Amino acid sequence: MNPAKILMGAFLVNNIILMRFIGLCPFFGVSTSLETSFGMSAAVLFVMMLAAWVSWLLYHLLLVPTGLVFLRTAVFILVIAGLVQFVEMVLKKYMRGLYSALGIYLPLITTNCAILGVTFLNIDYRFNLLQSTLFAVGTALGFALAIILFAAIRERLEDSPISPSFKGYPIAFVGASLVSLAFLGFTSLFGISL
Amino acid sequence: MSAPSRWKYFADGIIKENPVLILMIGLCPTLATSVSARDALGMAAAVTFVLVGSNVVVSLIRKVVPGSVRIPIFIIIISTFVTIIDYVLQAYQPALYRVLGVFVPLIVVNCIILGRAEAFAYGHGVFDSLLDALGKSAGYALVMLVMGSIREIFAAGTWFGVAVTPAWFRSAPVLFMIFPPGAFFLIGILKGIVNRLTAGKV
Amino acid sequence: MLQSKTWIVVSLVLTCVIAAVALSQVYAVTKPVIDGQAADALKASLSEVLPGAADFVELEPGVVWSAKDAAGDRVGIVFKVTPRGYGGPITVVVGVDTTGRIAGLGVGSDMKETPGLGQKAREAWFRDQFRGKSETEVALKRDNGTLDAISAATITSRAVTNGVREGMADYIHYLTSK
Amino acid sequence: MDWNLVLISAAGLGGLGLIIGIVLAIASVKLAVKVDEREAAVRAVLPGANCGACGFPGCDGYAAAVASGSAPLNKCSVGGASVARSIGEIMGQEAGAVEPMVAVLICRGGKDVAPARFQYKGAADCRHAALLLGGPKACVYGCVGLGHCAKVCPFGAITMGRNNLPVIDEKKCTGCGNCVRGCPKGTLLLVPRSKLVVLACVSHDKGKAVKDVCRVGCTACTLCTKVCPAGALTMVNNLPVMDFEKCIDCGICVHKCPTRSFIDRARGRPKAVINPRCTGCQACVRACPFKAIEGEPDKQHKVLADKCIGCGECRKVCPAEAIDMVGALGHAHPGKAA
Repeated sequence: MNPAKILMGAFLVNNIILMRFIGLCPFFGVSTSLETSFGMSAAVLFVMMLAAWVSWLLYHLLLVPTGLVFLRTAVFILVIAGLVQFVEMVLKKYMRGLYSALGIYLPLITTNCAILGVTFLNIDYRFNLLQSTLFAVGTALGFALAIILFAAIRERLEDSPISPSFKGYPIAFVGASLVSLAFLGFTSLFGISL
Repeated sequence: MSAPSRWKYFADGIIKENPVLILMIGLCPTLATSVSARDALGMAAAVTFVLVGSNVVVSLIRKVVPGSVRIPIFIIIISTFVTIIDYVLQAYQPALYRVLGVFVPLIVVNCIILGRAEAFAYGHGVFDSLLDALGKSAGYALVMLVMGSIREIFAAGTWFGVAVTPAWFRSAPVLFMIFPPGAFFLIGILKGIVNRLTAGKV
Repeated sequence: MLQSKTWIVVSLVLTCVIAAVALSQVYAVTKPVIDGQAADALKASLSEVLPGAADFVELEPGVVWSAKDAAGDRVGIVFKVTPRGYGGPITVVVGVDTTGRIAGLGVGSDMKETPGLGQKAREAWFRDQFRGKSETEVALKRDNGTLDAISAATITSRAVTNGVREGMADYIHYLTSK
Repeated sequence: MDWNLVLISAAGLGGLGLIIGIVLAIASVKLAVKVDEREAAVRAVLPGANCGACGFPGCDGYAAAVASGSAPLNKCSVGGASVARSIGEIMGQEAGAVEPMVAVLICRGGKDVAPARFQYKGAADCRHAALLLGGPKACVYGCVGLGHCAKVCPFGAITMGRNNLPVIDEKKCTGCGNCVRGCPKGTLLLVPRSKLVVLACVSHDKGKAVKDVCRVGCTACTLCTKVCPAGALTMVNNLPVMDFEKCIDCGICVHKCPTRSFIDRARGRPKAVINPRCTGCQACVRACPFKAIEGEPDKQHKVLADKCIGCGECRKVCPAEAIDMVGALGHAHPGKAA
């Protein structure tokens, strides 16, 4: 698989939120405003790359040689949780500015299915380290595209006349359905089939 | 703790505090694996196993767990149960495992389980936590059954594999329901109906 | 005691160890079953496309197997090809009898073709068309052959058909060799 | 029971747990940063699922927002009612100390008195309408009336009235200020609950320009600044600005204003009554801005109830303390002058 296809595949064709349904909790929770969506996307990009590297190295250097493949779920999530907590502390201590913009989203990342989802997909697709990184970046950009696009729609939805029982989540879901429909159009773009 | 209020822990989970439609957590597996009623129930069973297991264990050790590191410990407990169900499914239900795919290991980050472990099991007794887990799982299974059935009937015209619709309907299936947009649309409508029904009460 | 630094680390490690022990046991129990599962599945898919075949000898790992029936004499060969369909690679398993004609065709369920369209390649009517065809006859009607394509899923139909034909061209020589 | 698998896996995961435990333990000591204890208290109550369903980035984000007072207390859906109650207790005490504010609409230009100049068919929200040439209303300063404040009010205290003006239920209003921040025209104002008299106009035009677009708009005639006994009103950019410290809530400006642009939030005002101690010195007759007292000199005087507005000016000047303020319906301190 050439690198561009991996990146585009994860970014558009198989968008992690709209096509694979991974990462929906924060997607609906945080996308109420554009500003929080940007912060969340930056945090996801940052942690997803870190998680992809760490999980790839752990899997191929520790788990496979020792035959402990069955521990991958426990190891990955433990490492991601530890990683996030550590990164949060470092940011809070040394990079105050970055922390105020990015840091508050970090705890949200540990329970984000997208991060763990990427680590598992990297294993399933048998990517090497470079491909894993590209896939992580592509997915994070896809996450960002979906959540920012959706935040703009949701802000507009706030003001449009909707019947009370459909305000909030229901209309958001229907909105997401339409955005997902649009993304469906990207299927097998450039022959990508991730 | 008198019996009726304990029963409430169980009953709440199904309607009043239904994890998916009221608390709006645990959406990823709900939309992804409710492609057919059988797969949806398969996923619900997996989530039930993990939720019940983790709630019970968490409430068992809650007095011993140090506060600052409780999240990693809960995560390890949950991932243990998830790996167990992951390998059990792979061994004894390969067809179902292939459909659920990556969503079985993803149960570990499912907001319902960690949410209930933190919000409930960490502060309640074993029996109450068990009731709460069963209640939430029942609620989750209910939503999965409804979603799975609707999507299967529309897309394949069958219910649990049994043809329930006339032949002409099956020849022109509503494939929209199988694709991701259909899932979003369906849960949006369901949430709208739930809002409508609970408008007065909640 | 509860919040002391040592207990924090010890409790984490203890949980990990207990989890690890539990998981290793589950793994030990289920591993053989899973491997068995995979082997059975493969054997089933191979024998499905070549009736009468009892066991298989792998000629090229994961690609070509030569099949013998219970009595031990050759029944034909089975090969696997993964042509690129509309949504992605499709695994197609083809059984060829000793006369060089197709004895059966299996299409993997893990393909990413569009449900209701490309997925129809797995339906019996499409697969049975290939039965009894020799390499040259394996072509769609529109490519001046004899096989009907799946309506509105030409890419998938053509992918499977061409895949089978190229497979036969590549692996037919195994029929005559050892 | 194949022992080496058990040992390896125990060592592997256990080792990893050990490393992470140690790293985090050291890091939590070395990188410790002080956190506002109220935020920590709220954070401890929150379930910590960090699912983001409350719209805030995780529980820490929400706890920080609640502690800084910029978030409603019931947003945690995972925790449900019990968590909301305990947050209320933690935050409850602090909120009491501050002078409770209430939001007041400072524009009386409903569609009956302030006509529109074009029909607006776009998204039903004031912020959108305001972008279009300042909104459909003839008076570009006034309230657009499309209910943005009603939408953003987390406590449901605002409902849209008959003539397109928001009606604020002062019992439900907690003074959080969402509506004031949200209103594109600034026609909502946070006022201390104890203050009764508020100018209800935001138009910076003068005279005829105001009259053409709104029958109850302030035409900047400056009469109120002259009649105000406490000198609390000063004209700034064609609008009388009230200094809440000086204002004694007497209500004179409300009744003197030719276009009735002031609103009086008191549910009822007292009336002056002259008791027999009156010596007829007529000091009160001269002091009363509304000529509501009559009587011959050196004789018992009488207050004309319909003219008296209960401002208390007469009571201040009466040498014989012959005047009482009576009948304040449901209002704590009638005519502070009394």
